[in-house]
Amino acid sequence: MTDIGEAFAAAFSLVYHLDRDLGEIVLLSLQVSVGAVAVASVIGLPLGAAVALFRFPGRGAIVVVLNALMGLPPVVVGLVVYLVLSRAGPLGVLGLLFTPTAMVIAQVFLVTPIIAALARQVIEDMWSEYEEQLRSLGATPRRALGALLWDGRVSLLTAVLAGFGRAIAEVGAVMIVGGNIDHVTRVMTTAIALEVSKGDLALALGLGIVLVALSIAVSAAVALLRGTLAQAQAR
Amino acid sequence: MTDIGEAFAAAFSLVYHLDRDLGEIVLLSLQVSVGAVAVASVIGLPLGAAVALFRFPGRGAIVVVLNALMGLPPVVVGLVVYLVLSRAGPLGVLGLLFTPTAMVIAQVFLVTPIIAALARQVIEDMWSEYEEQLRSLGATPRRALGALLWDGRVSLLTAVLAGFGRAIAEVGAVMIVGGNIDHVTRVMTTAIALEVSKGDLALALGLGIVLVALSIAVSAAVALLRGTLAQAQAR
Amino acid sequence: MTTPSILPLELRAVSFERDRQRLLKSLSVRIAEGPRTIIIGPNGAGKSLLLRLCHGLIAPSEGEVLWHGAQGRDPLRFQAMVMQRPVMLRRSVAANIDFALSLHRIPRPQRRRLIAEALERTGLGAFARVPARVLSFGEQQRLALARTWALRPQVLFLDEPTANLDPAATHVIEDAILAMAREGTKIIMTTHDLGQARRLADEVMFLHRGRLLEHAEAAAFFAGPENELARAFLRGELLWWERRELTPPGTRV
Amino acid sequence: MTTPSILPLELRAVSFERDRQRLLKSLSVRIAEGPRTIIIGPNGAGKSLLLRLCHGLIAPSEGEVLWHGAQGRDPLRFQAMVMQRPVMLRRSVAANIDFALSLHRIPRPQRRRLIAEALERTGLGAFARVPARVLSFGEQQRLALARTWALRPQVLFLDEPTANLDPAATHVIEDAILAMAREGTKIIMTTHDLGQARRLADEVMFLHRGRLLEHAEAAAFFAGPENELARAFLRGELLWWERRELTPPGTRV
Amino acid sequence: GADEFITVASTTSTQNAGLFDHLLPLFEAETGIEVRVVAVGTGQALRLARNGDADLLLVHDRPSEEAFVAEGFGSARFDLMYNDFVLVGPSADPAGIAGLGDAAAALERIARAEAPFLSRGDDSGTHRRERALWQAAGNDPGAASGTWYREAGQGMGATLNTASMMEAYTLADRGTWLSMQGRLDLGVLVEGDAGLRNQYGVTLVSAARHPHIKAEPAQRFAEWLLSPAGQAAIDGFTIGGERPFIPNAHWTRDESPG
Ligand SMILES: Nc1ncnc2c1ncn2[C@@H]1O[C@H](COP(=O)(O)OP(=O)(O)OP(=O)(O)O)[C@@H](O)[C@H]1O
Ligand SMILES: Nc1ncnc2c1ncn2[C@@H]1O[C@H](COP(=O)(O)OP(=O)(O)OP(=O)(O)O)[C@@H](O)[C@H]1O
Ligand SMILES: [Mg+2]
Ligand SMILES: [Mg+2]
Repeated sequence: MTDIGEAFAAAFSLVYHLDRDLGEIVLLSLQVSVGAVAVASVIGLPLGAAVALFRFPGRGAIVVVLNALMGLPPVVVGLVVYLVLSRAGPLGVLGLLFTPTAMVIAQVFLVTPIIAALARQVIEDMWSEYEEQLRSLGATPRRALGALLWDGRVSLLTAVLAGFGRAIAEVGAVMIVGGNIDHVTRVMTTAIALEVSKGDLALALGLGIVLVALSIAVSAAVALLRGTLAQAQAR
Repeated sequence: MTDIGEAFAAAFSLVYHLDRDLGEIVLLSLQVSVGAVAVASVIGLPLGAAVALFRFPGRGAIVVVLNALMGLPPVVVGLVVYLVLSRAGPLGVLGLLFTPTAMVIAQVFLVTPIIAALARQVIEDMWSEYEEQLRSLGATPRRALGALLWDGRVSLLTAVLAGFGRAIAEVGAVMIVGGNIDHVTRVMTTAIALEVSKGDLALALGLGIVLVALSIAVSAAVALLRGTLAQAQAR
Repeated sequence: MTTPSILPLELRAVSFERDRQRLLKSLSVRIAEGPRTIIIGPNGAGKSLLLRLCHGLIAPSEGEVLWHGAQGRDPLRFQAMVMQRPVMLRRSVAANIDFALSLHRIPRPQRRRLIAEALERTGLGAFARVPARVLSFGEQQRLALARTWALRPQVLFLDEPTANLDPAATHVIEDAILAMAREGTKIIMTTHDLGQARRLADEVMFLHRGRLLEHAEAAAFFAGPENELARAFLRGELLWWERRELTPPGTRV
Repeated sequence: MTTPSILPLELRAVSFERDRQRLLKSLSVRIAEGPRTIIIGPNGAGKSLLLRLCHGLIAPSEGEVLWHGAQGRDPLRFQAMVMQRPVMLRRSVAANIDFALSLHRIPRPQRRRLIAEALERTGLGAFARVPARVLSFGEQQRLALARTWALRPQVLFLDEPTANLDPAATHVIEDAILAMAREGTKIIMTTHDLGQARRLADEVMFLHRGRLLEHAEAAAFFAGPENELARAFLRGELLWWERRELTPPGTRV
Repeated sequence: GADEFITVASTTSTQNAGLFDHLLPLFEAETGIEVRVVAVGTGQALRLARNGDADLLLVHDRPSEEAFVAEGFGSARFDLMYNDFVLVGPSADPAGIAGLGDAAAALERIARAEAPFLSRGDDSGTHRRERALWQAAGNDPGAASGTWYREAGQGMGATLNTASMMEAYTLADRGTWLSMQGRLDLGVLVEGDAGLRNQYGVTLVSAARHPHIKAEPAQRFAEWLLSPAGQAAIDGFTIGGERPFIPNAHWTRDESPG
């Protein structure tokens, strides 16, 4: 267990000496994951709400698939995005492979189903209470959707955080499409994986501690936002 | 994009010829992930419900940490469990390293916060409706917790599925504590990672398709269970 | 309102079924423009189901709900309803009304006036910026009324709108309902307060176990209904859907 | 019930504050064993808050709520309450009662009898296996009563328990309340039905804007309250907490 | 950073040993060209280059590198440097192979003793060499997979760690071994066999096949690596006083590929 002691020492010295490299990696991790979660929320929240609201043939199957896609394996997503963005692939000309943009794209695929599936559940629970009232007031489906997203904002934030958790923690997809290139696409998780493969477990753990601290900071920021949102009454 | 065509061909031929190796890997994947999710549910659901119900100093901090731990990096969890189970570690004598049990243990750490954090949100939303009624009826906190878990069963199932999604898809932790040893601890995700590093992308994708199909099957099974639970009225 | 009315409303052999139970049984009725229609009947008779069905919130299992005056327009747009348990959005009192108005495409400057007016009429002026969900239930019921009135519907469904109101508020709301009816709004309402039913009804529908047993002029109905069960109901002797001899109220203290 | 009563209940300068608003203002009152206490007052006066405060569901911001007879026992265990909007668990009607009984450690064989009895008394026998949440609101209110009665509390709080009930059901529930009171259950109840208040009250508390303005014998109170606002309230002239001259009911149709 | 950059597909062994951290600043200072290294398994590296996602290939599996050139994906391949593989194992040495000069013979003893042996099992350059050695020993351990012969399916670092935990033998490249030996309960038992030599090569990706390839700066980097300056830089790279890579380019500027 000396490693764990060493790990904390490593973590503290990493943060204490906060070298530019670490700062760069932390920043890129945040940029990629926050970016991916932002895009995934814009897609996933309305998508989940729509599946919750509308009744159409095959809806049950869509719910099943959405729930299943919460378990989309990062490596597989990474591979598919790689094949699309590769020079040999259909979007190769864009030259996005091994860039942060590619990492965001891959993570969007991972995170969107999580946010959508969890949002569906939240909105469906609310819909059973709201449906008749909103329809009676004359809400179109689009307006009903907006009202539900707003009224469910506090609970939906947890869904978004779950998506962020997946994004910030995952390594498989960003490793493949980012390539873990130093100073270009190296993020916390790929840096950790690198140290593990080098066998420097203490440094890997130290980076891990920094990453968890980062997650806690984000989660605390969201808690503040949650407090504000809970109080926000008017639109 | 020929790879994607090849991948489907590979997936079909994998399933069609269903060789013993693939069967073994699929089975182990399911065993490990279902086992981990079962343990994580037994811990996480009451834990999340308890955090939702009780008011105590530091509760806000616990919610923040719980939400943050949804983003626990698999590689880091794998490392910590590895250090604890390694021969030099405190539980080394148990000889659990590189066994499926070790993989279950690592995944329990990953999945429990997800289930607990999502359950907290579900139960907290219900609690605002139920609190006074249950307390008026004379429910002890323990009984209130049980009633909420039962009444929220349908929504909580989505939280459990989110946990399962993380477990079945993750590769970092099981790779480190399991070692991806053929016929012993090789699961779908580690097999996919291996094929990627070999450069056999079609086979990797084929395995990925099989894995997603597996997730869909599990999700469909849960949907059936959900239907049964939704109808279950009495205890 | 100069737009043509969506009325009359006709139910043709309408039934409503859930879990293999017929909750509304082959109702046929024509509800015309003009008279205030009050629906009465014991708990669980199906009054709320009937309102929701007419309003289009639930679909009949059999039969048809026809708005003969709709002329291709969406009838729901000309109706409003105060539910038995109104749902408040997680917003301020004013924002709840604002939301309803915005759904009807009323421009923002106009909305402010309508909101102030509706709040004034229901005595909620002081609560404009309070979260709607912390209101007392009587206040919530008044907010639901305010929210609906601001929409100025052609047809207004009211499901026990004064159940939680204090006597003076009940009085004022009854006055407001009468005023709206005078201005041409069709009132279709349920109540358990027989005094209120007498005060407000032009015509009465008596519902029992999902069946429409009587549909009559108010004066005639209260003078003495044709249906035996309706008579028992008026005398307070229809308990749990069954006729019972009960000690007359007042004799027991 | 041979166990000693937890009464009398005393509120000592109790205030309740939310969002920097004093919703109950320095209430001091002693509620003794015996008389049926009816709390009346306009919407938003704080009646429900007061009941929840006495019942221990919310804690006072200032002052004390004392059960002088509790003698170290948890007073909540000897009370029950029918809320203004009762919450039904997502279970069958029978399971809702069963859950409440199991909380009070009543052994299973006994429970079956108590459930059957409670359902019988509230006319819900046919609904035993129906999901509680699909009941009509009147039926739900009856189920809440059934659930509470089965607990045989020493003190029973009732928050507008008949607001959604039909006339006959109201009658029967009033009878049942009187019967329980005779058997020694302390009744503390709110209502907007002044007729009901007259029928049931031994003593009356008049609440207005969070203040207890009058606490008197029922006969004396209904003969003519001392407080001016209470008088206005009884005459139906207390609107939105303010005195107003209103057209007397009945003159307007 | 410079605005001009090239992408090099390489193996984890070179990256893990820290070679690029030593070389790249020197090259970048000299030319202003940024070198981005994507370190993956040999198979994946070849695959990246084949798809045109890398401008240069730096791996250690000569047969597949030559096949890559022969199929037209690469324009030329050059020897760059070498090190060697070592057979490492627990100090208890249950199969008694310590000090043997012949790797194949050592493997044969391990098989006979059924002593735990951990294979990379990932079709990497190291794994391919290991298989070749088993073949030379006349043994096919694949049938025993899951018993004493275990296939890890992981990179070199992880495999060494695992072997150390399992008290198993394994074949490792010297670079990774040197960078990790301090943390392992393993020792070098067999080394120096000619069959253990590990040749690294640098392969230019064909601009004819992939016109978007940054052929010119990639070629500059390759030339620099092969030039006396680059060779000296490799020579000067040490871990704990030992040289993990020995430069052995025999290239002259006239050989420059077109
Ligand atoms: N949590 C809260 N935050 C802010 N205000 C509140 C809260 N709860 C209640 N109120 C306010 O306190 C006042 C009293 O509420 P209460 O529910 O006790 O009224 P009531 O006398 O029971 O009225 P009703 O006859 O309508 O049931 C109301 O004006 C309500 O808006
Ligand atoms: N979704 C449903 N599934 C099964 N039964 C239902 C459903 N909705 C309503 N019911 C039943 O239909 C009957 C009529 O309900 P409804 O709410 O219309 O009664 P109501 O006449 O409005 O009674 P109240 O006076 O209590 O409001 C009730 O007995 C109720 O239990
Ligand atoms: Mg109703
Ligand atoms: Mg109240």
